[in-house]
Amino acid sequence: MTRAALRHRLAERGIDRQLLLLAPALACVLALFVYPFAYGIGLSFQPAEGGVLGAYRTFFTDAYQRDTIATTLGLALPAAILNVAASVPIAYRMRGRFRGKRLLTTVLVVPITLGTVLTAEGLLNYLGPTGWFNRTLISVGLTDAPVRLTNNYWGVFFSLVITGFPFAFLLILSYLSGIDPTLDRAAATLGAPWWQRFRRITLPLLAPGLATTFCLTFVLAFSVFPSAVLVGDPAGETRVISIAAYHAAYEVYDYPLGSAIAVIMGLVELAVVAVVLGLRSLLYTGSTGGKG
Amino acid sequence: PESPNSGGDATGPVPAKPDSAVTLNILDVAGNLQLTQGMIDEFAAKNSDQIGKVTYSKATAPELVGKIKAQQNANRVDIDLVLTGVDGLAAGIEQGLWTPLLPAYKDRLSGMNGYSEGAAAMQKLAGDHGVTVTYYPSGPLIEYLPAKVPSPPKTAEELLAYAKANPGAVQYARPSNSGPGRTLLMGLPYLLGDSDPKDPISGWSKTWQYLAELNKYVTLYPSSTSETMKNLANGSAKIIASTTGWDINPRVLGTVPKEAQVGALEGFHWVTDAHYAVIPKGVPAGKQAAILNLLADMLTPQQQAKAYDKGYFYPGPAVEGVTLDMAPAESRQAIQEYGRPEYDKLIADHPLEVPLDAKALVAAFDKWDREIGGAKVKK
Amino acid sequence: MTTFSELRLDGVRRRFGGKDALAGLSLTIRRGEFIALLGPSGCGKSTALNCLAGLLPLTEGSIWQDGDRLDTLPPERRGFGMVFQSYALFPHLSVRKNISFGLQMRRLPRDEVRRRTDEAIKLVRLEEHARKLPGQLSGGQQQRVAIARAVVLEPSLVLMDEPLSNLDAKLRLEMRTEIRRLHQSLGLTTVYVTHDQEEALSLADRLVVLRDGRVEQIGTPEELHNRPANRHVADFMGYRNLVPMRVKAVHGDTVALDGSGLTLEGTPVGPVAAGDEVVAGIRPEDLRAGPHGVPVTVEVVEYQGRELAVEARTEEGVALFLRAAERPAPGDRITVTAAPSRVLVFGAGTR
Amino acid sequence: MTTFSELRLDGVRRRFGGKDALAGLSLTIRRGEFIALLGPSGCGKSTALNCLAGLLPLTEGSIWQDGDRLDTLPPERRGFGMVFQSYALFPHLSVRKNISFGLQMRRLPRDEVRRRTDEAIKLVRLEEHARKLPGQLSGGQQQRVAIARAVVLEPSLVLMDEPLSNLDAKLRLEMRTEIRRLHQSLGLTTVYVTHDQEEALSLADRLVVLRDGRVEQIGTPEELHNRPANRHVADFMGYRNLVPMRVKAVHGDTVALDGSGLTLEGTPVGPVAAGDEVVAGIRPEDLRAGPHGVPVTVEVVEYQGRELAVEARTEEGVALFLRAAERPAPGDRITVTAAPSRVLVFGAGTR
Amino acid sequence: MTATLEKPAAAVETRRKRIVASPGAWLVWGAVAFFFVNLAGVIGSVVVNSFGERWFDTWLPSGWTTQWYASAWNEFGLFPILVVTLEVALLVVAISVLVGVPASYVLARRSFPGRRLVYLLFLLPILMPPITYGIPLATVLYKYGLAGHLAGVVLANLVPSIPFVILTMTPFIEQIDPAVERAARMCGARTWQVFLRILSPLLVPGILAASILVLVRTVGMFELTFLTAGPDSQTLVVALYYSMSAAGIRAQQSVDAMAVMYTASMLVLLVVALRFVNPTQLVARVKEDPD
Ligand SMILES: Nc1ncnc2c1ncn2[C@@H]1O[C@H](COP(=O)(O)OP(=O)(O)OP(=O)(O)O)[C@@H](O)[C@H]1O
Ligand SMILES: Nc1ncnc2c1ncn2[C@@H]1O[C@H](COP(=O)(O)OP(=O)(O)OP(=O)(O)O)[C@@H](O)[C@H]1O
Ligand SMILES: [Mg+2]
Ligand SMILES: [Mg+2]
Repeated sequence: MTRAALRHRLAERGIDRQLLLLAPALACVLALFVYPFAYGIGLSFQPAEGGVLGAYRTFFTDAYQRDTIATTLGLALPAAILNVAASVPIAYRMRGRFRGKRLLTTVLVVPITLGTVLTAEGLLNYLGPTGWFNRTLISVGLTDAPVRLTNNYWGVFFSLVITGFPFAFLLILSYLSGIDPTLDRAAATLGAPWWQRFRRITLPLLAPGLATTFCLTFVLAFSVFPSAVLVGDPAGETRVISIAAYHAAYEVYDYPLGSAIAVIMGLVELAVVAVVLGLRSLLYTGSTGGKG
Repeated sequence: PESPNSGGDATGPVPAKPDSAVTLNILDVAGNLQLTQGMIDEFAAKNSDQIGKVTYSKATAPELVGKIKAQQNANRVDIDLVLTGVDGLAAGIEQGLWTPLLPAYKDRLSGMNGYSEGAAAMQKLAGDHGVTVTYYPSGPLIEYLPAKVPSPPKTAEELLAYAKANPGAVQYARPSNSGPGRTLLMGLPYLLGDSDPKDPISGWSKTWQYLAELNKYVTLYPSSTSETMKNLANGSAKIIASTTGWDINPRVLGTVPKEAQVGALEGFHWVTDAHYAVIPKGVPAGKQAAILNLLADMLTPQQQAKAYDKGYFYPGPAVEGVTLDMAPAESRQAIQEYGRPEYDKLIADHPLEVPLDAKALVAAFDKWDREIGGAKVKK
Repeated sequence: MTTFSELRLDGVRRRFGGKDALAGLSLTIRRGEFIALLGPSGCGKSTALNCLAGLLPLTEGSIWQDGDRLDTLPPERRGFGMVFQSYALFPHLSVRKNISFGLQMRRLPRDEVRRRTDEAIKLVRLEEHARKLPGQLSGGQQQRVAIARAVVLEPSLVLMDEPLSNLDAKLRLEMRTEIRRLHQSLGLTTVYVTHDQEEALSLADRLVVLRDGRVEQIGTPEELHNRPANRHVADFMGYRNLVPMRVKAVHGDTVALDGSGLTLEGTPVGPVAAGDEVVAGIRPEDLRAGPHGVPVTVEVVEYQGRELAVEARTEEGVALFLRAAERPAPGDRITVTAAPSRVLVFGAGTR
Repeated sequence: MTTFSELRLDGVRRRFGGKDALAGLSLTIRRGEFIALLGPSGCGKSTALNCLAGLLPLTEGSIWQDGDRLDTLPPERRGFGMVFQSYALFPHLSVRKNISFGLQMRRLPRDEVRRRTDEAIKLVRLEEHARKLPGQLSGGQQQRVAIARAVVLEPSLVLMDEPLSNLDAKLRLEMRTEIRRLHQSLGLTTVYVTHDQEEALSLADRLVVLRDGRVEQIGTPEELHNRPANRHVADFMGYRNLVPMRVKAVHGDTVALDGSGLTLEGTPVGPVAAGDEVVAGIRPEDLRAGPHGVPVTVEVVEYQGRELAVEARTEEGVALFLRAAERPAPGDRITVTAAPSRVLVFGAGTR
Repeated sequence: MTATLEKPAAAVETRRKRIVASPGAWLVWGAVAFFFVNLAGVIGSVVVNSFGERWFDTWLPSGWTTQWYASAWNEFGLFPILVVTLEVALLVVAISVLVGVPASYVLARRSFPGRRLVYLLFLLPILMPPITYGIPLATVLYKYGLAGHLAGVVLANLVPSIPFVILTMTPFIEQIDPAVERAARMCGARTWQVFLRILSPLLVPGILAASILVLVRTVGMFELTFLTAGPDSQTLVVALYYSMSAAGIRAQQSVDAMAVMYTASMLVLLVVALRFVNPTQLVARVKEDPD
């Protein structure tokens, strides 16, 4: 009787044996992520010199290091914003059903498979001074000298767009398809022209999805590393924070500093994500009327 | 299959031969296998009683230390032999990763006595920890297409003047990502007559000033040497930094037109380069025995001749008296077609200098990154 | 807003992938009328409504408002109000903002928006809930918001697509009265889609019965209730007993029938002749247990408050649905009968 | 499967986050009975059903099957069948596999599975559709699959949670008869949840009316229809007119009332005394237009086939719902009256 | 929006009107076309280069050859690498689905104290760049003798994969009517039977979608794989990255050939997968609007 009662009481709170299904995943994350990560944080507090916060002090007192945060944000934020912003109108156009939609979506997804190296090689070939792009521009007469689009900010930016856009697009298309299309029609019958419908109905309902998508693409862009080296200007314009972390850990072998930079990287990223999710929680977050 | 630790204990004396055939896991972080894989394969084939199987893997030098360290921390070293350049070698020495081979096994490596002058100097850098396996004098050289640069600069000043007259035409890759880039960096103090060519921070004032001046006319620093080669080939760069190997091999591969020319700046010193073999601490004695026998074999002139390759590390051999006609036919043919007879004279006429040690080099890179490569954004 | 004296649909046709969802609907709607579109699922009711609203382009035909052609205008310029089956309330806007949305789109002055919104909220008695989000309301309340949102614009025409089908029985009854009240008191013109014949009968001035995209009958509730034009309409209007029979003889206005184990007299709809194979349509409430009738066996008995609903089977095994005042037991044999005026006979021409 | 002679719910309580969704339900279900749980949305009907099924653990109380305690068993070991509101068919399995799923779970021999599945398919007349997936079936057909899936196990108890609420009016009527037929012919014991009083009345042997998790009344359809225990039950049983009035005098079995602009005689439910504030409950069909009655003003008129439904207002502005045979116009003044036996008077004790 | 819903049968008149009425549509499609043209240029230039003999300052290479593929294949011993890549990817997908799906089931269906915390915990590995935890993770894995083998690579790749499966599957499971599970229980099915016979088939599209994404991510995951890979457990992306950045002189074309092979294999995986999964159903199982 009492055991049954206890079981009932726990069950009422939502605790029963089914929760054990969570155990393997939780164990994996704890052992393979939380433990090493905590280890890394611990390491960052044990620099060779400068006391507990020495590694952090080293990072923040050196403008060359500190500026990598701004450099990275300067790349990741615009890239994430562009990826999300460009996905919205395209997904908006594509949410209905039409012939060739599946093909078009598939093609839009292709860049996911490219991988950093091909993207980097391709950008260097294509956008390089004698690549097809500049050749076209010159032969059309738009410019006399080749436009420099690689080994600088733009090269990295384009590679972030190529790898990030399809991802953002897929997510947004998926979120957008979850919004009940009759809402749009209802607004139409109430006299709202298309841009009012978009601005006042679709966009607010899409906002939570936009926030999530933004966070995910931002995270992808923020940890950019290979392409910052390959198509960027890793000493200057595109010296992103992961290059600093890499430099500290693998070139100077200052593991505490490397860990500290990694931790800072994580914190900056979480801060941006928190701001975005915080803004999101101010908005409507309930059902979007999608039909199951 | 064999367990990675077969071949006995990590401690204890190293026998003359392993008790049974071992598996060797070789990690190459310097691109050295291109030169030596043939030697290793041949030795393994001939000595199947010592070496059962060889696995090769490749990595970049910076990652090497982290990986070995992680393995040593865990007491599970599964890399038996590392082929590395100066950078990886030095980093490992500083972190205490390598097994000291000298002077304990000097007698087993008799080939070391035959090192050429430059190679012997490079061997000093390795201290007791590594064995030089290949060597070349490297650079700095400049490379250009004669059609586009009819009268190439002859001195450092002329190079600067040329750059000034043709903004964007002179190019070298970011030194920390590029052999020719770093060779140029290390060669400049000799060219310009700096006070201490071995101290990039306080002894290179002329060099830094020169680089800063040059920087005004350099539009970009690619992240890899191949990028500068490509730019040379397609005409968007007119003069790039190069080395003997980077001159010959890309022309063999077709990345750069055959007709490209190299030039040397007046009064330059060769900044030499070499590849080393090192054994991480924690490798069992049996394996060490096999490796020592392998290294001894690799240092024989017959094997060293393979290092001519297709000019990748021209000339390549680290020991004296290895001539081109000892090399495999393929090598001979490539070098006869794409090599340059004038190299012999250049090597003979110009002094050889060992490169910076790892610490100084990292400092030089850092300074270059901050003050030259990063200067464009600072403004 | 603009009003009109009549709205004319002229051969409106809409095809989906080669199949007609709506095949030539012609209908004239007079101002102030309450029209119900009635028919089984998939018959094209929503298609007709969406064509009218401008949400679906026509394949053929035209729509005229008095003298003006309407079908080329986008929905937002037709000035109609629409109540959707699932309400389609904007989930991120409060009740008040949902209702005022249309007014704001018209760029009316602030004061007027406020005044008219308040009025509409009062009209549907949601004063206490004005600040809530739709997700916090019950079905009936959401329903009222949807109606208020449509009527606050004082549209020349209100379109409703099965607005009651998501509600429970009691609420459905209440909302039905509410809709009728709003229609009367605001003097609206309404087109109402439903598949519930009782709802259509109780609300509409005229009914349009559709089947497979075609109009089967247009008429007043009385006309449809008492004289369905064919057996399909009859089926839909509650003639649950549709029994295949044969005409024995024709006597003036009535005919004598037999077949399926029954013998009956009925009133023909359309011409029939002796010997024709016909279908007799009888409502359960017109088929009563009583003496001097046809013998049937009771199978299922259901209590329905005042009356009992009985399912019985004739000797030939045909199921009949009827009403009884006293409770028979399953298995009882009783006799049933129907007044000839209540038995409709559909000949071949009215199948 | 196991059968039982009775199933006893003993003070079954279920709390959600501190609020009682079901507060002490005690009920004895006899074998072969058809019990309907009736009540407005949110009253705890589904909670009760889920507790019985074992899908929700109880907070308090117990469930006994003859002498065995049942509430500690998981649902799969109670051997009950259940029909869900949205059918909950397995969308990836064919009709046949849906139906045979339970038999396979019991690890019955192949032959028997096949035989019993075939029987069940035949029972619900889906022979032609056995290979289709649920998504290819109409609502009524899905409904029948759901029923077949539940009854093929010959469960000792069948639970149904608003199984008809997703169907359209005509189909609902047909399926209702179907369910009753199955119950009778298979000799099942059934607990049926609905919010439609007509459905409950027509199907059940006994009704349990719930409100806010509490039992308001248990009784036969006739008892509930004619003698609802209080005004809430009355409201639910179709007493749409619930008018606050005052008792003028008590004469034996009937009382004289006035108030809200009406003067009436009625039958008290529970003790009342002169001067009491009471509520008079009258069904629309018992309040008839006729001479010698109370004058009211017609507001809305709805056609309902045979009759007209009228909403009128008394002089004091109280809304009344009644039936009329002839069509009055909105604004007409008519007089209404009701038989005293049809006017139920609920005193303070039966609120 | 209606422009895209247009059916061919629609009257010519309305159709013309709509096309004229939406310059926005032209702009959007124009932008998409521009993106594709440039994307094609990017991919095309790599493919062309990988087949080119030498390609200097011209529109196209001066000759064609497949030798770069042969040399890349041989130099890197691609066959065993491809096998390892496939093994790693499939193992990671299988394990993360096996571990992740039950967890997402609990997260989707149940509310229990600490649910949000658990959810956050699963979110973190995705939000953190692999570099931040890769090094300590490798150290830990080496410590327990797991790194340097397939096992270590698989374990390291599980870190972002399991959370990824959980995050994509949770909304998916939420959209399956819980009544279906209850119905199965009422039919006498045990928990595992419910999972095996009812839930798994219903979740197939979601599992496939998640698997593909995990597969693509795993095949493309450089940092974690590199840090934990041993000599016999390198994957394609690690080899590719070496070919690009390791010391030594390599023909650009040969690197391009590697990249093309890498992309081609990913593309095959993706195209095969997209046959089973609708890409718009990543976060929500939506029915497309019928009109
Ligand atoms: N899982 C739950 N968590 C919290 N509250 C719940 C839960 N399930 C039901 N309730 C609450 O319990 C009460 C009874 O719910 P129940 O579903 O039994 O009502 P119902 O009579 O079946 O209503 P309906 O006719 O709408 O289905 C409601 O107030 C409901 O909000
Ligand atoms: N976008 C579409 N594409 C193809 N066929 C469609 C489309 N919309 C509707 N149809 C078809 O047109 C016919 C009429 O559909 P409609 O929605 O008008 O029916 P309805 O009478 O409203 O039915 P319900 O009562 O089920 O809502 C149906 O056969 C339907 O399948
Ligand atoms: Mg419809
Ligand atoms: Mg319920």
